[in-house]
Amino acid sequence: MNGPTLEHYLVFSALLFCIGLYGMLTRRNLIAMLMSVELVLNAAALNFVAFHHFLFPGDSGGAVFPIFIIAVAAAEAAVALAIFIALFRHQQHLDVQQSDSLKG
Amino acid sequence: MGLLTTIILIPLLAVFVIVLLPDRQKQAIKWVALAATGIDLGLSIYLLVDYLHLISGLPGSGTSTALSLQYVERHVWLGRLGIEYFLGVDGISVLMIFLTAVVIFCGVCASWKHEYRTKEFFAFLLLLVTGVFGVFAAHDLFLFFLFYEVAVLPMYVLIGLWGTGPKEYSAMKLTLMLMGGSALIVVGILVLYFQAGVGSFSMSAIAQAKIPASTQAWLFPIMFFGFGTLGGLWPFHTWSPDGHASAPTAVSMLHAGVLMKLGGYGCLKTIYLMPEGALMWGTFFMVLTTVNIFYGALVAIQKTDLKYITAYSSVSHCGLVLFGLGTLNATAMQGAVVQMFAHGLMTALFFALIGMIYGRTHTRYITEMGGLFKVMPFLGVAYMVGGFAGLGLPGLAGFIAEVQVFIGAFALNSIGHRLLTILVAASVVTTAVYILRFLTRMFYGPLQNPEHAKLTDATFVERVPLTILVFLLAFAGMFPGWMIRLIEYSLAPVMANLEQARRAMLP
Amino acid sequence: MTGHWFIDHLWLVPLFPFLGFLLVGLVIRPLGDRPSSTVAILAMVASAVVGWGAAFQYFTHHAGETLVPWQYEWLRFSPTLVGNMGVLVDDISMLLVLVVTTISLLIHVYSQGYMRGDPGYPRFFSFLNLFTFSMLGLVLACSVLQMFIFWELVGVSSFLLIGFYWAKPSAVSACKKAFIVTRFADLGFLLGLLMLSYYAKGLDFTFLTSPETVAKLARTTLPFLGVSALPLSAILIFCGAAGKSAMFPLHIWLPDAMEGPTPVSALIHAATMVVAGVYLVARMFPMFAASEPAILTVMSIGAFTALFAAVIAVTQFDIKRVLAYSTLSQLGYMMLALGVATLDKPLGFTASMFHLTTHACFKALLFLGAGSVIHAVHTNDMREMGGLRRKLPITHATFLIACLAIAGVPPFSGFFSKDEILAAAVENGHYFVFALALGVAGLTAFYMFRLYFMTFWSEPQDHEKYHHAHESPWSMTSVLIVLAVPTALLGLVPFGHYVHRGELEHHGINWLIAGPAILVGLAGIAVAFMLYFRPNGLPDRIAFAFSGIYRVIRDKFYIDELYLFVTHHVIFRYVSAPFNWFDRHCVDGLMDLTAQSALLSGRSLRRTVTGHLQTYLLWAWLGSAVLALVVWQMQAALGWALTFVGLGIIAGIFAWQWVLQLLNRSEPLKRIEKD
Amino acid sequence: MPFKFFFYLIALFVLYSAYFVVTARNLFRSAMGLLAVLIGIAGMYLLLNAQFLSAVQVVVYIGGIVVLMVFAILLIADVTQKVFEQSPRWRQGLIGAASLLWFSLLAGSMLSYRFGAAAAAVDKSGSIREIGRALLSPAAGGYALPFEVISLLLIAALVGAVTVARADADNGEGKEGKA
Repeated sequence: MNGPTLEHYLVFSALLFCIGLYGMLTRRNLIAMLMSVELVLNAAALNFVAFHHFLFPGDSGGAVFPIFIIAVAAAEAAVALAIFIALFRHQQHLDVQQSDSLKG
Repeated sequence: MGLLTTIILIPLLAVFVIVLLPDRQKQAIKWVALAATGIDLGLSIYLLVDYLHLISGLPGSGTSTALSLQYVERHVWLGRLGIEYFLGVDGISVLMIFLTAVVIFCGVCASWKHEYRTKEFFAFLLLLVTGVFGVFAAHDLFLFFLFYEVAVLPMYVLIGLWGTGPKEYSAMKLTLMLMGGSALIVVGILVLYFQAGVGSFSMSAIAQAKIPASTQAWLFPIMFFGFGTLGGLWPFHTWSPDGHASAPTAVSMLHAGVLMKLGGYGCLKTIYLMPEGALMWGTFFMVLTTVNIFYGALVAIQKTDLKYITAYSSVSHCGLVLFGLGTLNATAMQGAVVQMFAHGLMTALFFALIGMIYGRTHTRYITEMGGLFKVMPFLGVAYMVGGFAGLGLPGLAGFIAEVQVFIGAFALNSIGHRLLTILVAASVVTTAVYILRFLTRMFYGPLQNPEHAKLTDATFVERVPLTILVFLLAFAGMFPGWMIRLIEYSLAPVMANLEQARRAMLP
Repeated sequence: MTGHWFIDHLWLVPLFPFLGFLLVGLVIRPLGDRPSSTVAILAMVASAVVGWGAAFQYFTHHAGETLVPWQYEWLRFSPTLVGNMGVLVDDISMLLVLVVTTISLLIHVYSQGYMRGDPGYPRFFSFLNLFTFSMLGLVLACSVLQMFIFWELVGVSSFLLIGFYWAKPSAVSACKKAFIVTRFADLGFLLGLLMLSYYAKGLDFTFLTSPETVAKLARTTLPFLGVSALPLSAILIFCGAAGKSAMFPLHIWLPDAMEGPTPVSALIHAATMVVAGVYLVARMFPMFAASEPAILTVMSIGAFTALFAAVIAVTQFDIKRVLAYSTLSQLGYMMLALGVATLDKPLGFTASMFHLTTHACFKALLFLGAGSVIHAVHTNDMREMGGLRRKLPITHATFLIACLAIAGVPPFSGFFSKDEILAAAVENGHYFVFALALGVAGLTAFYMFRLYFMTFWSEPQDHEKYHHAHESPWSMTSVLIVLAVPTALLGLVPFGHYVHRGELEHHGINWLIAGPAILVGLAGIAVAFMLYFRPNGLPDRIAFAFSGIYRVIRDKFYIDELYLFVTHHVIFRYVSAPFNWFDRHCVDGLMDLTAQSALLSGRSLRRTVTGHLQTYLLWAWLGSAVLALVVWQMQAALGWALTFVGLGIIAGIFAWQWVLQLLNRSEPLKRIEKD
Repeated sequence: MPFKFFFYLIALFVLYSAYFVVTARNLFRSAMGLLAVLIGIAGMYLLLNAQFLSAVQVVVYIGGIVVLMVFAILLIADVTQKVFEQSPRWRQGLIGAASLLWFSLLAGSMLSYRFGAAAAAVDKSGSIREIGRALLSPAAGGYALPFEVISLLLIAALVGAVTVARADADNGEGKEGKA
């Protein structure tokens, strides 16, 4: 086979994951953070599919799991965005580095 | 559904009913609580009588080391871990279930005037009682611990919400110290489970699996301290004065009357499960509890707040329970169990009375009372009976316990033990001092406060619990045979276990 | 079962008063005064009938035997050690049943008159019944445990009756004192009971006093002190007896106990309860007699108390207190008599029991007479009385008989019993005790007639009181007359014939002993006559001449003050208070410290809770990195090193913040004010 | 060869877009970047022979989530306002370095690990039929229970989202009314 190997996908998803992580830690806007989270989730989902394709094609788990990930991501996005909107109405901004009302 | 499950579930059912009732139906809520506890009282009396009937004619269960349980209900619960819904009672549990039913019934009667957030109060109270019944009925250690927590936790809310004085502090202190104790207990239960290796939490199975002596040597004090904290063991007793002083009447009654007994009961089970450990540590705990007894009485002499006095007398009296258990002598352990029963009735009586008197005089300081006999003779007489029971007057239940503990402890064959016994026996004088001090200060003498001349004596609803408690104190004191029968029968396996251990420890 | 109805049903004797107590106390009390006293008296009549019947049957059919017609297992300590409740019938228990039922019945009748109009009238009768029940249970006790139980019950009924006038502060402190002092003494009894339970392995009197048990106890050497179990347990039990019988130094409660109503003083603190101690020693006589130290303790304490109390009685002016000290002195006499008895020469035993009986009669009579006087003049102080013989003729006559009896003038009862005690002392060679007892007899005659002359002769001191004085109602005087009969005649009963241990050699009166006793008694009376028959300044001059010693005696040798000092200052302030402090500050402080250290660490750890989402994320990332390094173990050493570095950094941050926290503790932790 | 080529093509496209997502100063542009990333990943799924997933990715992610986000952005922020607050430089550098380190760690470990040979079976489980069967099979190895649980979760999320937004909307109205 001269197509991309498993390692290709893994390294790619690792890079995507790290970009997502970087985004999560540097973006100050909550929605932007959420988008970074989506990157991370996609990286993980891709890993599932890749492992499924290359190592365990007989097992349906790898194919089913991304569906769950997408579903969870959808739920998460829905709730998170609802919260963001509520929060925005409340404090007129979405800057995470300014929000510390849960400070101990 | 077995009898025991019924007894446990009725208060729980009442909790649900109460939760569903609207807030404003205070009277209905109280009636539901009273009905539930009344039915439980009836059932527990039936249980007691039936059990006595069951064991009449049977010999003491002899050398068998397995507790001979009755009314067993056994269902697999979490099968893979060997956790079962395993209920079963021996004579001691029957006695304790009876005590619980009596105290909660009286407690509900005593809080008949409760007005603030009545619904939640009775719901929590009954939830707590469910736990207590469960602990006394459970034979599976996991189930036991589960119920134990159910019994201990509502206390925080009950004191924190309906208490008086520094209630948050007291509630927090009480809960934290008791949680500390249960942390030790849960460790102990898990170690027992894994060390026994029989894949079961059943007490008899674990006791028969023989925990290695090296494990018992360190595990026994852990568990004994764990339960002892609830039993008021020195120096982990300090939650008791603050907690009892802040708690509302019914809660104090239940807590001092029944919950502190859970500690003693747990200690007894600890001894049953780890006889070798008990033999190694018995003397150590005797010393600690001697401190308890003597010191509780001495401190009580100094106090002027009725609730503090009663709390310290509880420390002293519960010390006698643990002292009796620590001797590992059959007679003294009998006495310890009788003391659990007697002290339960006695403190319930005390706290009920304190609640009623406080409700009238609005003070708990004996220095601000005096001559109350004139205005509340009924309460005075009930208080006197309670006080006399506390100082071990023959004819009331406390004496039976004391004399058995003393005789049993004196039979230990070493000078140190004898001296401890003498010291403990000497506490009867100190006890007499503080009890007479507050009795005479409150009720005798000229009327201290002219305002008090307008006060009234006990109402009918108040007389009910007082009469029940006084009657039981006197009945148990005059006819102790049935108690002894119950206890003797159920202590035999514990003693057989100890005897085996004693033989195994001989070189 | 003996086949004699009264003996077989002897348990009815205590049962009747108990039922009377419950009935009167719970049911009849609201119905009023008359039904209450009627029921109480009926209960006593029933009890007395059974008691007398049983005593008659015993002395005619079973004299000298020890029977246990009825008993049951009350409390089983262990399969081998059982506490029985039951009825023990022998000469002394029958004797005491006679004394207690009779005197109690008479005093019930007397109280009808004495207590009339008192708001606590029904309560008084229910308490009286309670006391009689307890006392009869004590007397009939078949085991030392039962004895202890009723011993305590007697103590508590005494407490209730002394504190009968509960609104009076002096009564309150008196009842508290009585209870606590006897309780303290009972501790000795309890310890003795524990020793017996362990060393003798039985609690029944028949078992304990059997020669085998006594011998076994004597052979048992204690692991400490090296003495045998017998004397120690006997002395411990004697502690209890000394407390109840108010022997020195536990006597302090008895004079104060006179705060109770006078019938109570007569019944409890003169005739019956205080002799319980004597009875206990008599009951366990074989144990005491077998042990030299024990019996000597009994004798010396008895002798000392007899003298000590007589001396104090001479200086007192409260009529009831004089009688109280006289009671102390006479109780000392009884103890002394028991103390001089031995198994071979047991005359002292009989003498003691004899004196107990006669004393019960004449002392009850004295108290009731005093009650009658107090009823008439409404004061206890003899200095406010005088000349009352014209106002209270019946009281005066009966009182005189009692005084003659206690002074030991023949042929009144006291003479015979006192003579027997003296004879017993001589018989066993205790000449010093004999001399002392003789001296006490003189003192007794003196202070009794001092009381008599000051009250009934002399001149009226307080004329208003004198004029209002009148003879007591019939219910009271009749009792005085009834009691005067045995007081006068009891001495003629051949007592030793009925109550004895072993065989008595001594019969009749030895005039070598009786002669000096009579002389001493008459001398005492004569001195009293000279000083107090007519008012004169002589007593005051004598008191002034010996003012120092007089004051010490009048203030009862300051023993009360000593006790007060020990209890209030030493124990309350220097033992109990530090314990209280220790508990609140050290033990509880330790608990609070634990809690506060948790609070403190929480305070420093809260710095890590910045409230910034991304900080938490960073921590989570770092944590997972550490975990991953450990789990992967890419290069084990590197992994661990990194882990430790990471953990070290975290710990460092915490430590730094802890230090910061300590440096600027801005707000002190709130400690809640406690009791 | 063409597969590899496509892979690299998509990978570069995705990574560039991803970089755009985390750096763009305009939130709306970020969202567009996310859109591109998701499309790229859908392509990757095609390369991996998972057509169904690819379709789901496009429909749910792009059609649902991203659109939702765009709406949120439009609701919240003025899109024309271009500049958003950025983290300080040192923080960006530090985190970027750490991320790179982390990436090297991940990649290193992955490359150093020898994965076993692929099973010889033909990959057909990516087909709709197989997935549907797996999702609804209650037998062991089936995903009926998780499937039902996820449906519950979605409902809960839906209700939760409505509640959160609405409860606050009430307050908001009140506030606006006052204002």
